[in-house]
Amino acid sequence: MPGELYERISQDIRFTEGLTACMNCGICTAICPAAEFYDYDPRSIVTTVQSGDEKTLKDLLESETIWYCGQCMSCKTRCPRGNCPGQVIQVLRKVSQETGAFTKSRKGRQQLLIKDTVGKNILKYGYCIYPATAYPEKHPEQGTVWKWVFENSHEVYASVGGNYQGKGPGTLRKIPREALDELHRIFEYTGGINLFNKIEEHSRKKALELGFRKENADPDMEVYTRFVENEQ
Amino acid sequence: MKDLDFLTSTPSRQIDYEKFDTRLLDSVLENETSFLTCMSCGGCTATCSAGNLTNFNVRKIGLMLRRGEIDQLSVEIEKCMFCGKCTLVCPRDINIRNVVLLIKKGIALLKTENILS
Amino acid sequence: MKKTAKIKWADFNKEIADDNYYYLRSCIRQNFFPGSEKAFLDILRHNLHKTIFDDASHTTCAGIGYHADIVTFETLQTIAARHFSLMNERGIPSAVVSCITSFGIYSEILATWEEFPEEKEKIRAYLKKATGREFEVPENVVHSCDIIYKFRNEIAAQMKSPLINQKTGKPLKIVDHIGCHYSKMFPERGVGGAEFPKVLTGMITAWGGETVDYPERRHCCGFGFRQYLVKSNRSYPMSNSKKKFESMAPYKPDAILANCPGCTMFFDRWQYTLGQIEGKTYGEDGNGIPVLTYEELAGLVLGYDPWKLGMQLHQVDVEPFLDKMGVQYNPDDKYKGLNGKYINQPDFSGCLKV
Amino acid sequence: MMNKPRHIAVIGGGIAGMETASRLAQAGYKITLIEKERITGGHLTQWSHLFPDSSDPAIVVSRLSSALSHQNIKVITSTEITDISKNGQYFNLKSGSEMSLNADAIVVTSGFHLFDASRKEEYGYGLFDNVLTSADLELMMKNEKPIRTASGKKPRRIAIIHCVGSRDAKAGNTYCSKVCCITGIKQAIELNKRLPECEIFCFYMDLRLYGSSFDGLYLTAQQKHKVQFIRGRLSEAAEKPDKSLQIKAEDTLSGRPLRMDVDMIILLVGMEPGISHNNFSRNGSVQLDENGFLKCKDVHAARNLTTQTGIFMAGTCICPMSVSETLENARSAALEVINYFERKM
Repeated sequence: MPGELYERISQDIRFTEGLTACMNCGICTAICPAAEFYDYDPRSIVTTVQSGDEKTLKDLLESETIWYCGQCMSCKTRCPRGNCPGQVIQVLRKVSQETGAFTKSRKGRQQLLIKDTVGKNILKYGYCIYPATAYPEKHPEQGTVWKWVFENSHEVYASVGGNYQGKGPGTLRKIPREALDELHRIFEYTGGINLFNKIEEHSRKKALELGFRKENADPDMEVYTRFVENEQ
Repeated sequence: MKDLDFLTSTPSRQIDYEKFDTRLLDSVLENETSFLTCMSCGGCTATCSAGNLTNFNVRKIGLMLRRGEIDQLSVEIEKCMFCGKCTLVCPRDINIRNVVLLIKKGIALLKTENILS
Repeated sequence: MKKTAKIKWADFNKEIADDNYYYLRSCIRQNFFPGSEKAFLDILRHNLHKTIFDDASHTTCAGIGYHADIVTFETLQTIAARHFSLMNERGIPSAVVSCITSFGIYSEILATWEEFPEEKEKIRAYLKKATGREFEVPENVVHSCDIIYKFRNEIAAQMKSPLINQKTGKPLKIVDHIGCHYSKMFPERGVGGAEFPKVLTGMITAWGGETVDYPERRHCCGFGFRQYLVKSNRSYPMSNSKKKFESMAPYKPDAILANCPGCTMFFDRWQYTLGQIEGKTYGEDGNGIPVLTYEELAGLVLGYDPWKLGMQLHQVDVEPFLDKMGVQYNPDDKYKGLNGKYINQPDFSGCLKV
Repeated sequence: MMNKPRHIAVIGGGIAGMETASRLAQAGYKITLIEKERITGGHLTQWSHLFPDSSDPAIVVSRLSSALSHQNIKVITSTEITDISKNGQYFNLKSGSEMSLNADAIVVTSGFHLFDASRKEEYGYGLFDNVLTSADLELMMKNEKPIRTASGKKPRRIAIIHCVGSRDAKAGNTYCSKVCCITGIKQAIELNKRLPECEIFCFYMDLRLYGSSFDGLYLTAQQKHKVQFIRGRLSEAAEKPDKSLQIKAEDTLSGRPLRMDVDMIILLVGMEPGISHNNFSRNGSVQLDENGFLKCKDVHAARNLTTQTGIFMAGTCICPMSVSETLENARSAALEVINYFERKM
């Protein structure tokens, strides 16, 4: 029976846009990069959502499976009905985070890590990715050349005409204060900060539930973060 | 390099037709030609006694056989209770019970030949 | 369900403004290919004599956050609206986007606003409340590779080094990789549609090279946003890239050309990683296959210095490709900074430590 | 019956037009049959076998051709009607500035247009040598050419792809073309007869085998010809260095992506509305339905009546149909024309 969750999901315009009746042809799964390397089937997710069953949706929002998609949106190109399972996933993840369901799955819990890295970069520097926080020890796959860039960032960027942390326009310039302020207010007024808070709040609850507690009874988020980072 | 230990090449989940092991399928088809005509309707699964008690799916047994997934098949096939209801309901009159039997025999044979662990 | 018009995509060309652009920079390109954005502006200004405005005031589009689901659609749209407002302020009608994910995001937002005008009004109110700004939608939003594609023949006319192997006289073989968000979501926003966009192959052939089709050509690089951002998920992007390397290697390409900064970086880094963990390389003589941005390729063709283009920031050595092309460069300048001062250098470059 | 025989123009000399013309001629009407190609017979002249009995289409065409040599029938070929207008009680038909004729009634039998498979770029038709359409295969078999890959080798594995250009909003066609499923099965059987060693796979979404004997043919294909069926729509085809093709679909019954290498692909292209429909609908003579086929006055009671009184229609200009349905439909159109004039008198 369609209930509150389905209602929530179907209110998102990306859901309207992403799903008109699926005919289960499997064209999306056939080329889905995630379906190849994870136990993942976008077709069956769409079928589940289409069923609208409240209990099944709840399970889905708490499951690992909604976190496998890489949002490449290759599914959109091929769907003979113009659907976009990747967009349906975006909506499911949104609702999963708003309701706290994401902390029930290992992959879902990782949202905290992304908020604390990319989210922080955006608000602090105005960039999603920033040289000063792309630490080689957290990114050994970035290789020896990146380590060199990281360790000599100012000289390296300057040598190729960059303006790293400089004033005015140019590559990797410092985003002006007024611009950053506007960005912050946008996050504040459009629910961006609220989402960060939700992720934090539900993660804290989960940390307590798992027994990561400081002496003053607060959740120990440092330990929890390490736990989430290393969970297999 | 130790710092890259966290990375592994993930095996593909893709069914790769080039890597099929068709030995079992060939032997089943030779002895039970009716299996050729399965149209995956699922009638067998719906009535299956074992399927009502476990996650056994007799239609998928046929698929695994066709896709050469012998390892998985050898585990799943053990769940069949040989009640034979599947054979009764099959709209194409396939002797499914015999198909299952042939699969078991075939697997036993492969095991004795040490091809399957 | 909307029925698509009965289009033959191979014949499809999109509108690309002729001049007077507003540049929207890319987080990933600035981090990993800083020389490419510089080269793009230089080529536009000095080789093509176009006007392009480089604004300090725009920010990230937050696209990586959005596709990793920590940024809401409303926030994303409002940031885009702010960028449109900055363009309006300068009176510039055409945006040129450096990042593929950003480009996909602008495409998604514009398509959303067309279909749901009430959404646009909602965002208008958000932007006004947050910043006091108003905005109008730009006339033309393209990716920076579209611009290079549009002027590929003008670049060819000024060519110093064509894409010809100087030793054999044969065209260099280059595989293209189109970032998924370029046109997979909105085929009408890509030159040539979604299946076989012509935007990179058009450049390669115009400059004398040969393009290569290979089975996994249209497969994603594997970035997958959260699948890379979270360390313990990174086997996924690596495995996807590996699938592509395995599929392209038999064609012995001289280089990979990508229009997405993320894909370019990942193809470069995963070749190194695979070399380290599996000992396998996909290019010749233990080298990887050099991975280039289209700005770098255009720059090389026009005779720009590879170290000014920032090609020393690649993990996979580009020298084999430069040598084939016959590009003049000084190996000793590779790690020199401003005023010729030695910066220090990486432990090693390439896929394997020799 | 009547003093001056009524004159009826039949537009399109495929099997629907031929059958309508001959039935009306036998009933005493004067007929002008106009065909845009050099010969009559339409698509059937390009086919090799008819389902469900594997008979030779030439038999159907030759029976219809001999019926056309009736004294009441005039056949004009190599002429395409570009305009229809109503002039008092007559219809005026024009072919550019070259030809003009008046008729008391019109039967449109302009047929279908095969989906241009190159529009599905992801399947590589026109790009890769070993991707063929069902029409290409029919012609190959009709000309008794051996089935070989582009490089002349015997194919070891062939994939037949259902729903190409049908049930596909991306291709602009959301309807089912109806006859492709059975065509695929027919072709699979014919391929097996010619290449007994070759594995044949059909990739389908639903097997829409609506004819009373069609499902029997499906069973025969499985049982006797070892044709295998995989439920999943083809997502893409790519060429490998040896010119064989790598295809990707989901095996939806097991819920996993599937990759297969094949030597040849046959794309079952569907029927699209004839291009000439635009000529007839341009000045509002007739209306088109949501798929671009000619719209009928009433889908139950008046299938052969267009939205314009005096203009009738038959065959695949109405919707996709099989050969036998087309012929039945043509006879039904002839009956409607006769009723129309008899009521009028």
